[in-house]
Amino acid sequence: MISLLYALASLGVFALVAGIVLAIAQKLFHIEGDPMVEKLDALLPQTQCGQCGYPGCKPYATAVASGEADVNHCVPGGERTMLQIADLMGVEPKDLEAEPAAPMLAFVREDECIGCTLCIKACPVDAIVGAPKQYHTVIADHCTGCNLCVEPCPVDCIDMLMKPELIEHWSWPLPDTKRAQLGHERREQHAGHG
Amino acid sequence: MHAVCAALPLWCCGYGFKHEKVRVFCGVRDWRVALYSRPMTEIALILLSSVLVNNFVLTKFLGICPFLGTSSKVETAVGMSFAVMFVMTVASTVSWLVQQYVLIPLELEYLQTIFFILIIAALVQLIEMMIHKTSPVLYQGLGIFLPLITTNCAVLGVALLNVQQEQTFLTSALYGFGAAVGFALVLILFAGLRERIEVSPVPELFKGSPLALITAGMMSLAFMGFSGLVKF
Amino acid sequence: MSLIMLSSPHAHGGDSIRMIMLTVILALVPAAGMSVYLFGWMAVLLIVTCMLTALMTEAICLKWMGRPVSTLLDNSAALTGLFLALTLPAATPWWMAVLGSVFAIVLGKQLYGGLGYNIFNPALSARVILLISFPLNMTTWIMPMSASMGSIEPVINLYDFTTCATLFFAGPGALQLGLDAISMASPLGYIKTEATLGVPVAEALDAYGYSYLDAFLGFEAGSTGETSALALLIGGIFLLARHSITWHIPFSYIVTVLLLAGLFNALNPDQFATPMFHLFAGGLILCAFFMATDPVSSPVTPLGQVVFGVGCGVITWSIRTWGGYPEGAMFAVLLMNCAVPLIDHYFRPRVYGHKRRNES
Amino acid sequence: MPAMVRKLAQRLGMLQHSFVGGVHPNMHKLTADVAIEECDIAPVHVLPMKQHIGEICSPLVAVGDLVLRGQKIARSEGYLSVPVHAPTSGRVVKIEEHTIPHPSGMGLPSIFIESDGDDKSDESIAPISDWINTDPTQLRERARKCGLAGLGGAVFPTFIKLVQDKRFPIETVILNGIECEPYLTNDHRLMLEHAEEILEGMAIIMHMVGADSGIIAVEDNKQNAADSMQQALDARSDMDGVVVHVLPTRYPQGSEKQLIYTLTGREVPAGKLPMHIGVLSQNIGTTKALFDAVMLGKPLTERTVTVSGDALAKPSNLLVRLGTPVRSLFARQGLDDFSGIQIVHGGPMMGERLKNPDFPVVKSSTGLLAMSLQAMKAAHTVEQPCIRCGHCSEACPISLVPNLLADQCRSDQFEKAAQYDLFDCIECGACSYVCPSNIPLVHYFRYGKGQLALQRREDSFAEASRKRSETRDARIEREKAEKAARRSQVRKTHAPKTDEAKAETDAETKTGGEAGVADSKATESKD
Repeated sequence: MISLLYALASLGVFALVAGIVLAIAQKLFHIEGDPMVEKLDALLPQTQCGQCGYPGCKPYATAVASGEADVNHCVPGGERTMLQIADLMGVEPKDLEAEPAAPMLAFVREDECIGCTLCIKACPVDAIVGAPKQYHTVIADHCTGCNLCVEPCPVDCIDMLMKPELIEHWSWPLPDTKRAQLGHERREQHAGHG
Repeated sequence: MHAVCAALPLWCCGYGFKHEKVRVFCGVRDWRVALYSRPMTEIALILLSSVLVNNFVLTKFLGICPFLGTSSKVETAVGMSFAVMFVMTVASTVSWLVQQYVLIPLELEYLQTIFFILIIAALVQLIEMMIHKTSPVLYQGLGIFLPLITTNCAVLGVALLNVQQEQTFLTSALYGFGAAVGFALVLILFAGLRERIEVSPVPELFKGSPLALITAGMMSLAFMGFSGLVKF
Repeated sequence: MSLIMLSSPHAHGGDSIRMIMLTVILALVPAAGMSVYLFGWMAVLLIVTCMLTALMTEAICLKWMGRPVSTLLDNSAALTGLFLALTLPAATPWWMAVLGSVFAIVLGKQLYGGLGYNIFNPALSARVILLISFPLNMTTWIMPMSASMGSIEPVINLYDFTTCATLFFAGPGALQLGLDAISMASPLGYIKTEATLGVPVAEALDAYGYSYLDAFLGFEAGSTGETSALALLIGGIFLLARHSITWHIPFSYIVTVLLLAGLFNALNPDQFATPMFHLFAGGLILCAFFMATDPVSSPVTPLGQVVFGVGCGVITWSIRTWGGYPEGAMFAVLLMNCAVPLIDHYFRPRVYGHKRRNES
Repeated sequence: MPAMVRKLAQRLGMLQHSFVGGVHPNMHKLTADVAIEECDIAPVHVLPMKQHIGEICSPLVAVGDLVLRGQKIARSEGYLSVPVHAPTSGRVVKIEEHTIPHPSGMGLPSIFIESDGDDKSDESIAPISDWINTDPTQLRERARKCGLAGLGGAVFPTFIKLVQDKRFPIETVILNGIECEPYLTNDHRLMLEHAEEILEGMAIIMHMVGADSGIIAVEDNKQNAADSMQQALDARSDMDGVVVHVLPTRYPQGSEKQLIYTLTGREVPAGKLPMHIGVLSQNIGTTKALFDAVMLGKPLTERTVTVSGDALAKPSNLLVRLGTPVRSLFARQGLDDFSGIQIVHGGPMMGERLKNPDFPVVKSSTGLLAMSLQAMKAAHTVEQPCIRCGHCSEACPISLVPNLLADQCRSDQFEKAAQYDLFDCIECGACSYVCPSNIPLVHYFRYGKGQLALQRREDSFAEASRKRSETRDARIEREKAEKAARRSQVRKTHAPKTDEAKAETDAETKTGGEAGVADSKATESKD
C-alpha cells in the first residue's frame, strides 16, 4: 500500500516538475504568427490569379500553412512551385490539377476601349494604366497574365496574347540524350514518391 | 566558467573519489575501483566504443525508424542528429539520477520504463519547442519524426542499458552522448549516401526503402570491421 | 534533332570507359600472373570462375533490367570478377567464389543502378559478405608453391590440375585432408594471435619464419592476388603512368599507414609491428592502388581523395592493430566508401576567383 | 603527377604561374600558313541589330535609303551597346528578322543592304593621328562610335573596358594572341601580317588606360607570330614596358581569366572584372580594329575570319565585310553541298553548331568551320553513365567538379548547383572533351544556367508583383477607410434635408458602386 502511494506520489511530483519546466519553455519559445506563411508566400508566383480558389497568393499561402489547402492548387506556379511547397511543408508532392498554360499577356485593343476603368480596378497588380474616358494600356512588364481583367470588360476589347519569346531569354534545353531524359524523369518520379 | 565545467568531471574522477559523497554521486560503490581507473583513457574508450564499435544503429539495430525516416536529406539528418544528441545525453543523465535517487531508495525499480519515458517525452517536448522557434523549416522537415524521438528505442535503450550495466553517473552521461554521436555519425553518412542513391537509376523494385535497407546492411557489414577494437 | 541542339565542345579526346577498365585489367596482369605462379591451378580456377560468373550475372541483370547487354563490353564486370578473385584465399571452394561474384554484381552494383552508381566497391563488399558469412574459409590460407618458410613444406602440389580441381570443386575432404592440414596462418593473423598471448612482435615473426624479401616478392600466405607487393606495385605504377589513377589515394593511404606504424613501433616495438611489415602484409597495396582508387566509389576531388586515403590508412592500421580482424584494409575502404558523398561535398577545391573553399 | 611537378616547380620559382587543368586537343591549324585574303563584296549584306553583348540597337535608316560604307545605320540604345555600320555602299532593301549565328536558330531584326558595287566610304569620321596628345575620353568615344566589340568571340563592347578609373588603375595591358581554339588562325595571321598596326593599337590602348607595362602573349605553337611581334617591338623605341611572352600550348590558355593568372599570378575575383585587379586584356583583332578606328577613322565593318574545317577543300583566312552571307563564303572555298556536314560558328571547343549556313558574318565570327560527321564524333556516341573518374575535375581550369554539377543539373537541383559555383563555369569545354563517358557536361551546365536564370527572373517578377499587389491592397483599404470616415462625418454634421446632402448621397452610391466592384471580384474569385 505504502509503496503504491510512493509510486503515485513520485510519479505525480515528477510529472508536475516536467509540466512546470515545459510551461516555462513554452513561454520562452513562444512564436508570434506563423513564419511558414511568409516562406510559402515567397514561393508563389504572385500572379494573384485566384485559380487556386483563394483570392490571391497570400491567402493561399495561409491556407497551405494551416494545412487547410493542398499543395497542388497553384496553376501558374506549375510543378516547380508545387514541389517547393511540398518540400517546405514536408509532405508528399501531389499531381497538379491543371497543366500550366504558356505565359500570357493582356493586351487592350485601344480603338475599341471605351475607357470605363473596370479592368483597372480588376487588375491585382496595377498593371493597367488609364483614366476614365481615356484609352487604357497594359504595362507588359507588370502583367502577370492572370486573366482577371478579361471578364469585367464590357466591350471585350482585352485579348490574352502569348508572351513573346526573346532571344536573350532563350536557354538551352536538357541535352537530347536518353540518359539525360532518364535522369530527369527519375528526379520527377522520385519527387512523386517523396 | 568553462574551466570549471571542464575541471569538474576530472575532479570527480580523480581527487573527488576520496570523498564519500562524490563517490556515491558517481555510483562507485567500491572506492578502490576509482584508484585504478585512468579517467582520460576510459573516457576515450567509452566514446570510441559507443560511437564505432557498439554503434546503436549498425550493431545494436536500435533507432532504425528515425534512421530511415530522417535520412533523405543531409540538412534534415544534421538537425535530427542534434535533437537526438540533446535528448539522449540529457535523458541518460536524468534517468540515471532518477534511478539512483528516486527509484532505488523507494524500491520502485519496476516503474523504470514509465519514468524514463516520461523524462524522454518531456525532453522531446522541450526540443520540439526550441526547434519550432529557431528553425521552422527544420521543424517541418523533421515532421512526425521529431515527436517520435519519444518512442525512439535508442533513447530508451541508452537509459535502460545504463542501469543494466551499472554505469556511474559520468559514464552513463558519456555513454549517452557517445551513443548519440554514433547515431548522428551514421545518420549523416547514410543521408549523404541516400542523396546520391536518389539520383541513381535504381531498378523499380528496389526504389526507396528496399535499397536504403540494403545500403544500411552494407554499412553495418563495414562497421563490423570495428568489432573487437575496444573490449567492452 | 540531337545533332543541332548539342552544345560545344564539338571535339572529343577519345577516352572511353572500356579503355579505362581495360587498363586496370592490364595493370592487374602481373598480380594475376604472380598468383598463378604461387598458387598454381587454384588461382587459375578461382580467377576464371569469378570472372565468368561476374560476366554472366551482369548479363542476366542487364537483360532483366531491359538494358543493352552490349554494356557488358565495357569490361567493368570482368574487372569486378578479377578483383574479387584476387582478394579471395586460394582455397576458396567454387560455390563460394560463385556466390561472391553474384553478390558483387547484384548487391554491389546492379541494385544501385549499374556501373557508375554503386556506393561501395562491389568486389570488396562481396569479399566482406563472404568473410562475415564464412569466417573459417575466408581465413584459411594455403601455402604458396616455391615458398621457403622454415621447415614447412607444401602439403599438396598446386601445379597439379587434378588435385586443384578436386580441392576447388569437391573440397579438402575429397583429398582426405582437413582444412587445417593444408592451411597456415598469414603473417598478420599470426602476430595477432601471438600478441594476445603476449609474445613480442619480433619474436612472433621469427617463429613464423618471416622475411621482408619473401613478403615483398609474395612468398607468403595470403589471398591469391595480394601477397606479391612487387607485382602490385608494377601494376600500380602502370596505372599512374597511364593516368588511370592519380597519386592522391595510394600515396596518402600508404603514407598514413607507414607513419602510424612507424610512430607506434618507435614507441613500443614489442607491441607494434614495423611499418615495412604493415606495408607488405595483407591487402594494403592491393587496396591502396586498386580498390580504394576505384573511381566510382572514391571521391572525385584531389583533396577529397587525400582525405579518403588518410581515412583508409587510419582505419586499416587501427583494425590491424587493435581490432578483432587481422586485416582491416577492405573494411577501411568500405567504411570510407560510406563517407564519399560527404567528402565530395566538403572537400571541393577552391574555385578560381573565390577566396575560400566552398565559398559561393 | 604532372600537376604536382608543375606546382612544385612553381613554388621553387622554376616556372611561371600556370592555370590549373586544361587539355591538349589536336590543334588542326590548317590555315596557319595561308595569308589573309580579301573577300569580294557580297551582293546583299545582312546586319543583325545586335552583334555584341548588351542591349539591342534600333535602325536609323528606312527601306530605300542609300548608305555609304561606314555610315551608322543603327543606334545603340543604352550604355552596354555599340552601333552598327554599313559594310559597303548601297541601298537598304528591307528590315526584317533574319537568322543569326545563335544555337537557338532564332533570329533578330536585321537591315539588308544591297551593294551598289562602288564601295564608297563615309568620310565623316576623321582620323586621329595625333592620338598621343588626345584626351583618352575622346578616344574612348571613338571606340564606341566605331562600333568596336571584342573580336575574340565574346563581343563585349570595347569602349567599356578602355577607361581610366582612379579606384582601379590599370597597370598591365595584355594583348591576347593565344588563339587556343583548334582550327582558328586569324589572330595568328594578323600578328604576322599587321604587327606594326597591332602594336600601334596597343600603344593607343596603353595611352587610353594609362598603363606603363604590357605583355603580348603568344602560344608556342605560333613561334613565328611571336617573332614577328618581337621584331616590330624592337623597331619601336616608345614601348619599353612591353614584352612578348611565349607560353606553352594548352587549352584554354586564351581564356581571359586563365591568361591573366598565367601572366601575373593573380586571379580575377568571382563576379569582378580584370580591371579590378589592374589588368586589361585585349584581343589581337580588336586591337587592330582600334588602330583602324583611331588612325584611319574606319568604323568596324570588316573582320578576319578563319574558314576551315576538315570537310573544306580550301581552308583559308579571309578578310570579310560584316553581314556577308556565310553560304557564299563556303562557296568561295569550294563547298556547296552541305549534306552530312556540320557548320560550326567559332572554334570547335566553344563555338555554336548550326543547322545551316544561312546566317551572316557578324562581329563575333572568329571562325567558320565545316566539319564532317566523323570529326564531330563526340556528339554521335551515346552518353554513358559517369564513372566518376575525375578527369573532368582535373581538366577544369577553374577547379569546379563538373560531374557533380552535371548530376545536379540533370536532376534539377539548380540551387545546389549554384552553390557548387555553376555560374563560375566559363564553358570552355575541357571537361566534355576528356569525359570517357561522353557526357555533354557543358550542355548540362548551360541548361542549368538557363533554368536558374529563368527561375531568378520569375522570382524577381513574382516579388515585384507581390509588392504591387500589396500596394494595391493597402490603397483599397485606405480608400475604404477614408470613405467610411467621410460617411460618418457626413452623418454627424448634416441633417438630411439640404441639396448638399443629396449630392453627398449621390456620391456615396457612386463610390459605393466602385467598392462593389472590388467586393464582387472578391466573391467571384472565391467561387
